[in-house]
Amino acid sequence: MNEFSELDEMYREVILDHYHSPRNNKSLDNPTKEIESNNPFCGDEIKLQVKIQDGIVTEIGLSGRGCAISQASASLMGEALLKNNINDSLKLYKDFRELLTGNLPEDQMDDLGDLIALEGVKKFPIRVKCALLSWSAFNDLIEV
Amino acid sequence: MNEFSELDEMYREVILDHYHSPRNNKSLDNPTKEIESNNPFCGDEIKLQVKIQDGIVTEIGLSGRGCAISQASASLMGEALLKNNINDSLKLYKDFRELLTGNLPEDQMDDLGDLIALEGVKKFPIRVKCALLSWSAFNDLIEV
Amino acid sequence: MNNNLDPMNIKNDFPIFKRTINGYPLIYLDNAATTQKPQSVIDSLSSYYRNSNANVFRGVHTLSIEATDLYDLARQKVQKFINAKNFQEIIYTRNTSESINLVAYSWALKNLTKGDKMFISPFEHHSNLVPWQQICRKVGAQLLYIPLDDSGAIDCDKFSSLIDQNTKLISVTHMSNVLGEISPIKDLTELAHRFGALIMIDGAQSVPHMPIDVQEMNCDFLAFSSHKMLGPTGIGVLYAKKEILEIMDPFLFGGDMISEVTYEDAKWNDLPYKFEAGTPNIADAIATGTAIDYLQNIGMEKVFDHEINLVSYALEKFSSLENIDILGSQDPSLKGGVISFNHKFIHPHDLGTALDRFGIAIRTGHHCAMPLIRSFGLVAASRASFYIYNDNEDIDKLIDSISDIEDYFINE
Amino acid sequence: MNNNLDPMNIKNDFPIFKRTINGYPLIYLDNAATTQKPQSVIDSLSSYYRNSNANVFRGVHTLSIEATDLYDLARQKVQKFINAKNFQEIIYTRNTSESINLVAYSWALKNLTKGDKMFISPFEHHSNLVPWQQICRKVGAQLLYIPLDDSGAIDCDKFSSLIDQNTKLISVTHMSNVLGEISPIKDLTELAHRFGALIMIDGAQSVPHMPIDVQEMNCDFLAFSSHKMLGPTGIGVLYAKKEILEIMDPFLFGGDMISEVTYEDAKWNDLPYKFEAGTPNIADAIATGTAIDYLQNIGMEKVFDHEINLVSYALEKFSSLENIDILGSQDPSLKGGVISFNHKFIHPHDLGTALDRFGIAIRTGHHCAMPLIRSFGLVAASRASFYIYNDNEDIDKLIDSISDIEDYFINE
Ligand SMILES: Cc1ncc(COP(=O)(O)O)c(C=O)c1O
Ligand SMILES: Cc1ncc(COP(=O)(O)O)c(C=O)c1O
Repeated sequence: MNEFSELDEMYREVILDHYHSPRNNKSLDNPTKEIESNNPFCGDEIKLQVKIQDGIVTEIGLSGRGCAISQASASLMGEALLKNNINDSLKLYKDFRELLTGNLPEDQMDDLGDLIALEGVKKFPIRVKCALLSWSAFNDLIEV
Repeated sequence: MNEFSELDEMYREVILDHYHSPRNNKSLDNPTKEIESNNPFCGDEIKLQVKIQDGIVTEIGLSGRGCAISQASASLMGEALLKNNINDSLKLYKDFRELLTGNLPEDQMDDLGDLIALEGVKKFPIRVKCALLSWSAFNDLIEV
Repeated sequence: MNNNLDPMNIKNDFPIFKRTINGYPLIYLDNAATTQKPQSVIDSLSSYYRNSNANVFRGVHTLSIEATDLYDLARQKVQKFINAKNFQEIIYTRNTSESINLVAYSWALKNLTKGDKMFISPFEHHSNLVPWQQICRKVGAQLLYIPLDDSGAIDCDKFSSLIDQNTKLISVTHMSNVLGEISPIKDLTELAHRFGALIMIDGAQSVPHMPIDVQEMNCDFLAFSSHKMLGPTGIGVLYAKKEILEIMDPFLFGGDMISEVTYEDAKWNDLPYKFEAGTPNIADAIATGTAIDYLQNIGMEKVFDHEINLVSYALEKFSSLENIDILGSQDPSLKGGVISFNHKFIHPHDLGTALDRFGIAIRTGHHCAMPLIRSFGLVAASRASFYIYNDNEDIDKLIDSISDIEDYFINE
Repeated sequence: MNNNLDPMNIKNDFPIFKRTINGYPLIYLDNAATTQKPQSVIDSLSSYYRNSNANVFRGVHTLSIEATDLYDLARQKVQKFINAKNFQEIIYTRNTSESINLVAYSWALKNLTKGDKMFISPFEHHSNLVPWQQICRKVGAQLLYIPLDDSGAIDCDKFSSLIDQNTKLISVTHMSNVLGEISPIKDLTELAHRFGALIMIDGAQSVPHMPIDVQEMNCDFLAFSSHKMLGPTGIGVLYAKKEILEIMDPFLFGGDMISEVTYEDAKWNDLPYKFEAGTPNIADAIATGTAIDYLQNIGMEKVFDHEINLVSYALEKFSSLENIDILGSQDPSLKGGVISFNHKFIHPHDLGTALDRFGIAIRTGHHCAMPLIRSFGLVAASRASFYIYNDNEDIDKLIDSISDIEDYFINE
């Protein structure tokens, strides 16, 4: 049905896949840092744990509940953070946020990798918060 | 001008006459009862003093300031009260109020005498309060 | 047939149903949040501003007199609609929330003291919960919850053993905006009065949907919002018994609520004006009268019956969807036209977004009743709520669309 | 000519001027009470209810998203109109009166204590007087009046010897709704801040009539009403500096002003929502934005200049009537478009009723400023107040009609 073609822009296959099979869905025993974050208005919840060594995220634990967008975005984020330099990831967050709320130039989109799957959320501004919940939790985790 | 013909229904000659030359416009030295009343919203003020002997109003003192309707109505009331039995006057008040706010039957109108001059106020409901200010002061004076 | 209302005809009176959403005709099932407006209500607003707009009270010019007359007439319509004894018992506010706050500030702050108790139900909208948390904390009173029975309904028996002479106020929703369940107002009112307590009814979800007679109910306060009953946003009502209003202090201070002011002091105006400070929401008050005309023209019994029919039909239809849990009672005789539900696998926001693609508007989230939603182990739920222009076909489309969306989200 | 606004053209935008009053074209000179509405504002209301009506926030369906966007956009327009730094500094209320009460309850009740002082001017509307009488009495603070000079204007010199470190708040009208006189806001603000006091401006009569820049004014609070600036009834604004709003407690409690609620406690929502409980007056907020569009399209400098021209012309014309006393200053450079006057022999109510026969709407009475009217030895006065659709011809007709009425009342 063609209603779904519009929906498809938001709920791409990769998103539904991450929603149904979230990656790094586990709890870490001795995380370097951890944070819980939620959006009380829609009830999305996310728990993020990281092990960090020499500025690199070496292990990640994610759990939560909420809509497909918030949970898939968290799972995609986990993959992007893992084995990466924290500063690079913060830069990635900025670009990702720009993608959804501003106007990220075409040539910077490539760097986003799989995260680009969430681009369709932009068409549903009310859902942008869902996509950013885990990322802003990560940002808080690092900054605080 | 014909605007004034409508106004004439309210401001009849007798009313303007009473407004410009209020009757019983004086202060009594030893009134049996006296009352001051005002309508704070429009600023009409009235002071009513009476001497009463054997249920008859023998002397009356009136003063006040306000619009033509409130002051003329007070003056007309003074004339109606003077030398009259209080109970008859209370009945007159009821009829007069009915004239302005309800539907006084034709055949009872005759009893109102000069007061009928105020009938036109009925067409200006917002001004009915002005015409009744002195009368309800009289009513309070007697009842209390 | 003649005895039922005809939603198709009614829909024609509501211009919004001429628009499409994503190419689909609008199916509006978010009536507990706010209702749509008939053309007559919209016309009432334009007509007021085109013909009679002026500030009310004390004006001697024609427009001001007309505006004042229209404004007073509207209040009489409200009075008759809920069968209040006196014109003076109808206070205009912005909405149900402000009506409740008015009672909290003007009555409760003065009449509740340390050691007193007040009760609310576990079903309350935040508007009938948060003000009481604040007031009780401020005066040192206890805010307690009316107990529920095993089925999750208000348990008057248990409650009668909790209420006592220290109970000063009960404030309870007439109909839950989440579960649709109707509270046993009669029993609660009797209980309250037996112990000398007052009772406030949150009528936000009942006044728009059923016949209301405050004299028969014998409640002390009743709050409701015009926007939930075909009227405009920005205007609500507080009904209260005259003898209570008379001893209450004013809430907001300013123009129109005074009778006399000096540089040092002020005297209050008569009821109902004592509680209405500043230029009132004249146009929306008048349009509320027009909304009431529309509802009374249908008849509130018919409105209520229609919604009961819809909810019965919807409950039956929903039972065909195996992944759906209905929140609260499934007995249509206990409910008004509100159904909240949860899909085992699809988050309410995803469901809401997807239904919107089909032109179907439902509400998703906590419905301003977070603690209640949490008590079901949820953080969000979906809600379909009905009104006079909804029909069985709307429900069919809702159910069919949910099935399609299931296929999309679950099987793909 | 190109630089002036054209009242005849403007009148065409206001449908009410098509009607007649007692057979005469309406001459509306009661703008300080409320203004008329252009077609665009009326259309904005109908269009909202016809096309986008829904409850705002958190809704995922199209209508709710549209309504929320329109509602937010309107707040941005208000923000820009008064040049507030932040979106969060614009709080919607019902009217100026409620805005002032909000500050009284949420700021003053907490920050004024026994022995503190606050000042207002002797020109205040009851709405900027009665709340302070109540609050000061409640907390034991002194309510004092800013002194006047011999000409009857605010005397900042004298005032500077009265204000001291115990002064916590000044609340003063920007423009008197009776005299039209404009207060020396700049000096008062500097004085207030020098002594660590906050200053609230009652902008009910200034925001609709002149360019306003709250950052330049540097006031702490500013209150105004939409209905006095072409907008609908039922909506007003409180501007306040963000850092002050942040430490203020909420005023009304309920839906939308919370971020999280449990059965025991609640957390407040972000600004500006923390101060807006319950379903907001969505339609009227949006229409306020349309009213602002209309005014900005003209330009507020032009609006102000136009009114100064009118008031100069009117003062000159009035001087031909020997039985008329003008209240307050007759210097048009000190005034906005408001003239109150008293006829030596004709009571304001008689004059108002008679002028209405000619289709001329003025206001008569105490103008919600009883103590001020009394300070002139009066209990009532007449007032003509102007706006963008008034022109010199309106004033000519007013003056001519007063002459005719004089003949009627005095010579007959
Ligand atoms: C100076 C002033 N302050 C306050 C108000 C009160 O405004 P509102 O009635 O809209 O609350 C008015 C309006 O009459 C006014 O002129
Ligand atoms: C039961 C109940 N109470 C109170 C309210 C608050 O109404 P309003 O937002 O109009 O103040 C609502 C509306 O959401 C409600 O459903």
